[in-house]
Amino acid sequence: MMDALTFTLDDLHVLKPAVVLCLFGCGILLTDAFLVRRTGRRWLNAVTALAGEAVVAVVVWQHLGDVRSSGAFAGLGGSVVIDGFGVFFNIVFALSAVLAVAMSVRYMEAEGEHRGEYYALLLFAQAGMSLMATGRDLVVLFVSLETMALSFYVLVGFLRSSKKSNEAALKYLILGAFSSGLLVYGFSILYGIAGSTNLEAIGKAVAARPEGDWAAVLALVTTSVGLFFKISAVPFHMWAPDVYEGAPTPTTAYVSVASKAASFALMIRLFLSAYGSESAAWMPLLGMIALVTMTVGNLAAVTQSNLKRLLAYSSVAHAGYILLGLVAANESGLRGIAVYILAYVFMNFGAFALVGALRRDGEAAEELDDLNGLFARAPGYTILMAVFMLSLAGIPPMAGFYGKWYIFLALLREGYYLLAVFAALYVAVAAYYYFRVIRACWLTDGSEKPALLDMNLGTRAALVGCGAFTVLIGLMPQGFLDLAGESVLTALR
Amino acid sequence: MLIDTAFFYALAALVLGSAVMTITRRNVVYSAVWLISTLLGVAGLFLLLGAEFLAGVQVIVYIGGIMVLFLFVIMLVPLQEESAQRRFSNQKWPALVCAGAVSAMLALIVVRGIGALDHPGSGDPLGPGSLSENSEKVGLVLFSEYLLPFELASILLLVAIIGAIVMSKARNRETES
Amino acid sequence: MSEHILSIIWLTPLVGMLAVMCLPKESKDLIRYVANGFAVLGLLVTIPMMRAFDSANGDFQLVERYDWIPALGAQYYLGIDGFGFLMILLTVVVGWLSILCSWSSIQDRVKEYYAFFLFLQAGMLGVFMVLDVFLFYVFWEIMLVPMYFIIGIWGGGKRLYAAIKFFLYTLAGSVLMLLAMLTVYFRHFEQFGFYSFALEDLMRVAAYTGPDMQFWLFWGFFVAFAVKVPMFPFHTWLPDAHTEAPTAGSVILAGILLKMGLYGLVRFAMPMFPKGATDDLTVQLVAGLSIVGIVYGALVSLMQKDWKRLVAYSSVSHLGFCTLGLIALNPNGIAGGMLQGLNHGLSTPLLFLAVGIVYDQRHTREIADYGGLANRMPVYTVLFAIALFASMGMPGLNGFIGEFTILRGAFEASPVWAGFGVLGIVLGAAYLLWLFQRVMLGPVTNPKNEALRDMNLREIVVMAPLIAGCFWIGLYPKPCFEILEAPTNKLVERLDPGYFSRNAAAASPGGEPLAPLLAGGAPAGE
Amino acid sequence: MEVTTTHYVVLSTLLLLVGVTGILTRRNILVLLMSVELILNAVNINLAAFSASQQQVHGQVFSIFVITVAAAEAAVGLGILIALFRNKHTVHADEIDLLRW
Amino acid sequence: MFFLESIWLIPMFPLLGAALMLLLGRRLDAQHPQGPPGDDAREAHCGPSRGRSVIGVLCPGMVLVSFLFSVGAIWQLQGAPGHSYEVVKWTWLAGLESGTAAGVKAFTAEWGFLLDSLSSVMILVITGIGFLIHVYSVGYMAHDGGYYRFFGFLNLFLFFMLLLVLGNNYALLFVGWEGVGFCSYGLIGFYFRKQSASNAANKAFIVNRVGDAGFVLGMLLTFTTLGTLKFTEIGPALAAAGFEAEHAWGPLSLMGLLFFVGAMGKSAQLPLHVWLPDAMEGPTPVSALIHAATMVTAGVYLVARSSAIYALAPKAMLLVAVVGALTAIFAATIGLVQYDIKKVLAYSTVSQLGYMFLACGVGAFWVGIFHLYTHAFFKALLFLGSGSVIHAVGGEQDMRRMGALKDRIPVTYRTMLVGALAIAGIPGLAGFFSKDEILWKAWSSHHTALYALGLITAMMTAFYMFRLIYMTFHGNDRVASGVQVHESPRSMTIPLVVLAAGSALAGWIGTPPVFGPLHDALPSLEHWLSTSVVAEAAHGGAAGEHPSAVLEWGLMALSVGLALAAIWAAARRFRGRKYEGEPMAALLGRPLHGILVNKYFLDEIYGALFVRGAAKGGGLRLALFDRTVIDGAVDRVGLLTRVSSRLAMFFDKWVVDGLVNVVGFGVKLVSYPVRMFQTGLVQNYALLFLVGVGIVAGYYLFS
Repeated sequence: MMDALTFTLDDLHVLKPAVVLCLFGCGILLTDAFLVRRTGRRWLNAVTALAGEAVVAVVVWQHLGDVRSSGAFAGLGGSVVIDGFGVFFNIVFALSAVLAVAMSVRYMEAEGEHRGEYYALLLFAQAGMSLMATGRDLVVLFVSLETMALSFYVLVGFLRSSKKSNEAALKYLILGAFSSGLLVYGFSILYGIAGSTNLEAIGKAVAARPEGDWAAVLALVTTSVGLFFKISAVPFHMWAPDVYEGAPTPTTAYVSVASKAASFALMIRLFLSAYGSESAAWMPLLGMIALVTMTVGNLAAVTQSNLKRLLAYSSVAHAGYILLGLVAANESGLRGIAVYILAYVFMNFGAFALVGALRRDGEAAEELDDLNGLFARAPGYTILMAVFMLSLAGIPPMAGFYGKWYIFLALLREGYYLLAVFAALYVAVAAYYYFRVIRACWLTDGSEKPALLDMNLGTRAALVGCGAFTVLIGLMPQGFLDLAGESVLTALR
Repeated sequence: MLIDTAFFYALAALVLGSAVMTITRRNVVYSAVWLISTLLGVAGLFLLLGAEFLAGVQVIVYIGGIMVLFLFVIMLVPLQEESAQRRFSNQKWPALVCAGAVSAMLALIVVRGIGALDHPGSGDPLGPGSLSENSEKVGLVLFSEYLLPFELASILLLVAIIGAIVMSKARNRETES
Repeated sequence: MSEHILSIIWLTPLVGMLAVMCLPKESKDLIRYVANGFAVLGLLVTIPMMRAFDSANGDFQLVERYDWIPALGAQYYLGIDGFGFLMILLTVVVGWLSILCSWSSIQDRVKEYYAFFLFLQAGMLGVFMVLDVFLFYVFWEIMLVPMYFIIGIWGGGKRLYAAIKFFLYTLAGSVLMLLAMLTVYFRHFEQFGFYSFALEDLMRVAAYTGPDMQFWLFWGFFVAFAVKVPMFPFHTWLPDAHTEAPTAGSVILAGILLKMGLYGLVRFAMPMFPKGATDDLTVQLVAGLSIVGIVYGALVSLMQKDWKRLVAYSSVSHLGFCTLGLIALNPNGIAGGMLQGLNHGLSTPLLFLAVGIVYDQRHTREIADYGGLANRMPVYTVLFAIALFASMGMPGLNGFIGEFTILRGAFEASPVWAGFGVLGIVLGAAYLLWLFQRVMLGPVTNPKNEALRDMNLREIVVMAPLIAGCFWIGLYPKPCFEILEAPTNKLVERLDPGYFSRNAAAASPGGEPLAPLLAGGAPAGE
Repeated sequence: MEVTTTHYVVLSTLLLLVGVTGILTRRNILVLLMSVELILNAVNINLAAFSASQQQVHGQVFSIFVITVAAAEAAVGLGILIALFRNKHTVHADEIDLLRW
Repeated sequence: MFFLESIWLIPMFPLLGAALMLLLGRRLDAQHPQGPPGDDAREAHCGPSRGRSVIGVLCPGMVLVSFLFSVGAIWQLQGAPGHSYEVVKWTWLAGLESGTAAGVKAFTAEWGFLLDSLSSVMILVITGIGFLIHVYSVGYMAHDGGYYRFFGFLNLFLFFMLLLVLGNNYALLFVGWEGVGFCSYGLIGFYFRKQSASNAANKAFIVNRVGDAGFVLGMLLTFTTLGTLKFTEIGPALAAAGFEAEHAWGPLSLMGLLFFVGAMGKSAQLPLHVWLPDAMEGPTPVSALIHAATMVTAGVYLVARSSAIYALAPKAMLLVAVVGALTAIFAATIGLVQYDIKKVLAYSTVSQLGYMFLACGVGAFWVGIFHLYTHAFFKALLFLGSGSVIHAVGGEQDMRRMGALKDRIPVTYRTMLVGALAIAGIPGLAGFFSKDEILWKAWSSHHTALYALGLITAMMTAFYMFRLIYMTFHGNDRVASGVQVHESPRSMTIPLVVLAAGSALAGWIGTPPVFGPLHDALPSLEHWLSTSVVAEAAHGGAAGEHPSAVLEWGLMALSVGLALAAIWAAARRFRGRKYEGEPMAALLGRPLHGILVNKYFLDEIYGALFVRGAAKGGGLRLALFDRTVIDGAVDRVGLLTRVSSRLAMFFDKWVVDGLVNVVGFGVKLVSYPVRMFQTGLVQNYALLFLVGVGIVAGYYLFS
């Protein structure tokens, strides 16, 4: 146990991403309060946030270099460890944050809720997530998780005057609190088992326990339901559609991608390190949950008419696919998770960005029919939409294909043929509702009062960027696969 | 020892009893009051477990902070028609059944796990009168091992503050600009 | 140049697509000219391929091989043998004609139309030349997308339904193929310690895979291809797609897309899992389904009141012949199957083009709305009759060559199959002649038909190459067989090692000694 | 007649369930939030008990953080509640169902 | 050897003619004032235009050229070794190696032309008679639309027919085989605006397809057993494989059977004869050329071609003989009661074809060919004659509306009389020799029953032919008023005369041995054909020993006597006295007559079962058939086909597709309840959450 109040530069180096984010977050609060609010140029906050992300990018780049050169390195007595896994997820978070910020400016303006706190919260949430991915200590994990969660509660409810937004926030908060209560209850049991809050120690302790020890089971049950909630696995998914619909669209995208990614990071970490020895106990369960999740997500999406809800259900289904990677829990499975999440960032943000930009005289237009005849008004973006949908459906050579590809491979490797067949056939089901979107914007003619795309530079950049990456990853996936690969190798330990 | 046992059961009864009262009172104010008593009971348990500092925090933060917050909000909510309203939601019976079932399961797990969590020397808490030590130990651990969470907690609270402000502040023309 | 010829071939239409996309969408004629130009160009760039191709060589030629995704072991790996060669030729020709034939029939969203069409063209060409299974899957899937749009945007009344049905059917089939693919891929990794999708690498896996596993893997692939072919129980997407698609779409569907199923079988499914393909259950099942398809398709077309639907079902019947040939697993069966695929790719597009010509004027596909067209459109009648008899299997036209060779192969495998197969010939005559009678013969009953004009030059130009092809293959198919011979024999040798030497050994003393048949085949006689 | 850690665990589990029941059955969102507090207190009991049985204070520190989180959640929760109340004039959980299906 | 080397040209001339017609025909014919083709009304009474006369010279010219080439080739053939000469152009069907009983053989067929004694006879008949009929048509079709179409098809037909007989392998033979089928389809449906015509055309083609199926299978079996499709290699292959005569059903018998199925279709044998009578919908020259002289005899040619195989397959031969004999008498009986002059001839053709198969069946292949050859003359003559009659009485075909024409169209009368005598088997005329030879062979090969059938048929033939003659040319004038009967133009009568001469003399090349010196003096077709056709089948026929000449003379006398008797009978009933009522019915008795008039209801049965019969002969119909037929007439598909394809469609719509749609529908259906969970009430969510906890906990507890 190290001496009190010693905090070295190494520790700082490890913490850099979180620190930078917090600093910029506070910076935004201050500048917003004292400078920006006077000028009324709220987009400056966005610029500041992006600057913060730039710095983070540099830091993460450093980390990547260090990890590549000299492997993982820990700080703060091993309560935070930077390894390929953490770096990868930091990248994911940074990407999603950038996209979210870029999308937000116009959207929040249009909604009349364009305030500095919004961006600050985005950054704080990211800080929490980055620590979720890198932390190795129950307390760190718990507090960072809550930081993320709380920020999201607020972000979801940020449209204060919108009933839907309030409602979504409240539901999210109540259920979130409920779930994190269970989660932390499990944490407490874990602490009771190990007498330490450090994951590795816990892992050892659990492993030392007899097979299927009930204390461990209790911890496993409570923590896993907590996490299932976060990744919106069935039957803990109920919040997702409502929150996704009610929240401001950029936030929806952010929640659906980043928080899910973070929760998966935590989950993988927990299941592989803490419960690694119990894998026989949880794999079948995860398998069932994944199957049910895919089923419910896909089926519910089929008849959905609200775009955001449709995407919400689809994201539930995607969670199921990603979970399958953890079920297989072999190299290709985890690789699949990483690739899947990376691709998911771009395709999902892209889709949401387009949905978010869709407005009919100022009102957000979020129904499927609002897309009708989009091809006539914005052919370019219609093509992008098609790209995103194809990618979500997992049609090669789009980015989304590779994740599924790895997942299937992982399942077949472990001999889960039935699961694989189901997962594969659900691709066809999913294709059906993704093509409903394509059909709406390509094949059906618009109404006399069509919804228009209301975007600014940021939104456009985000859209084009997402499209470009979705296709690029599809055609030239090598680099991305390597990146994902690195994360896996460390996680597998 | 016997004293402790007696105290434990007494406090346990208090905690559970007032917890039940908390969730059954029609009037929110009563609920709040009962909650306070629950929290006090828990604080007592902390003392019993030799966590004086924690007990202090419990009393100050919770009863001093959170409950006040609650009471503030309760003031905002018109109580008169509130008290006229139904107390429980339509799903109370299925909910109770499920809760019962789940509790049975959890209880089963816990019972099967009896002893699993008992460590040698468990039950004999750090002796009384060691308050200063306790807070010192807590302080040391808090500022060494848990430095990061501690810092992070500040961010957490900052988020909470922002959230509370953003949410509870009425929209005024100023925000539109 | 010459070592990149295959890339050039499939990239040409892609470039064309980009070019079209750059044009302003108002200037329709410009778009049409550009698109047709690239289509013709696509035709021309195959000339070097034809000159470079050596039909005697059974191995893959004009190979291009570069790493694409080392992490997966996926490569940009192109190459053709006889099968691919013929299919590519068919594709460029039919593709060009279908682009040409939509000149006047497509009036709205012209730009998108041609862009999609060229994209589709590129995708199809890719399918026929890739030797990397992963890349194959990519082409296989991506090519569905433009077809979906072509049916969905420019199709007939039930186009939305037809389009999505087409897409989902094929997708559902191909995801199973993906699973099978991955299994082989992984087994290869286990066996040889490195990841690869190259066809020949994966083919080596068969040696280490048990019959049962091969059986399932084969069916994993087979379902995907059977849907595309389409084989009997998987065929119902076809009538809808054919009927609703615009003329050019139907032409492409009938002419090329259906052939992908056959091609996939001979290129991937059968060589990769010989035990699966030769498994008794597989053979019986596939042959049974093919025969059912032949008879069934014919019977159903007998009942159709919709012209295009009738032709669509006739495709089911014809393709049944092809699969029957393939599953006969002997040289004539396989070569005949592929050749018949080619023939069907020449004659059925003719029928669809014919429908299109009158459809553009009358906007109805109901057979009952026509009748006595021979009085008004003699040229049209003659050409239609040629197409009709070609697909009916009239000797001297291409259909007969294919069917006869297939029947030969089938008969060799089991006379009973051939016995059922000839039923198709009889019924084929029945429904086609009846169609001809109802549409062309008799007096002009419907006054609307009085106004019909005979074919104009462009339409004749569109049909001429196909008709020429029909006659050419009908009268002098030798070149085709020469092209098909090497790969076919190679395939047979793989499926049924010692096929040639064994039969030669079984020869009665009367049978004169045979020259060595192919590199793989042992010199026969002893 | 020794009070073991298990006693505390059982107690906390019961408290947890009371909290859960509260969340499930009460209509008033304020009470729901209180129930959340109950759950977190259950956790705290656990942590304190374990830290006692482990002869170390980490558990207590942990529970300090839990309390912090509890405070934060309460604050945000109440804030959101106020915003909602401002728009909908209700604090009843079963009267907010704009988002459904 | 010029002609021999250029035998491949023989078919090409007609092909050239056809091609010219296809390309220029319309333009040439266009000069002829006309509306849409086939519109007779506008055609009437306008002399042939220049364009038409060009066509009228061109097309027969082509045939004439190839006739000359044939003569030349045959002349040179006598010098050729084994009276056989082969010209191979290029490999056509280049199939791959495939395992056969004779080892791995490439499944190939060439564009190769084989002229041997057998095909020589055929091409003479085809080109010779073909030419005459072309000439005849020039006059006959003068007033019809689609002149060029007619001649184009006619030339094309000759091309395919020549290809059929000159092809050096079965596959190429099959090309011609199908080709002639196609042309007959086109020519039967020449008046395509008439429903009945196009129906008949379809019927002809489809019924033939049934036979073709057999043919194809036969070819496949042949290749499998012998490893070749080339005629010249069949014999050696048989020898090499060392086949013995099969007395059970073996591969050879099966081959024979399958080929015969093909022959049944083409040569209208039972039960596939139904299309031929309907085929009379075509213009009369077509009936004469295709449906009497040449195409329909292709079946006989095929059997003769395969004589080597049949010789080793007695079972198959017996079948051929029996079917032949039955067809002969069956058709003859129907012919007894027909009133349509062409129908009578059609049935007589079917019956005569039966004769030919009878001959082949009893092992006398050359006799079959011989009869084919003589029959070509007199049947063509009779058809053309009937055409001339019809032409004369203004398109009337019903003999009940003719009569007493013999003085008004004398040439036609006399020539037709010759033909009738010939077919009736009056000694000295062509028919006599061939028919008697057949009967004799049947007898001498101990098929007494078949002989009896043949004899009766011969008698009936004589009867209905003279019934035709008498009803048409004698008796009272029943021609519809207003029609001025006129003799046909030269272009039509000259061919009649030539053919009459042929029918009178053609027989003398096949005189029976009992004619002694005369036989030796005259050229012998038997001897000529012996190089290409098995002389006598191995099976229990009169191979070696020759029964007594007395017996042969006796049988000859018997058949002649019976023929004369039949003619006398016909004369008694139909000559001179006014024609009224139903003499045949009186003769045969109502029920039998009814059956015959309805052709044993075969058309109706087929119609009911498979395809709605094309032309319905008048007379009584049974209600049952009416229903099925009328019912069938709705979509014109017969019961069996209709039901099965309805079933198929139903299956398609509701089972296959239904399944898919059900899946799709099911997905949607499930989708709603799944969404129903999303009540929007947060506590429901929490409850479900708790249930989830319960499930997870339960999983660990109870597993």
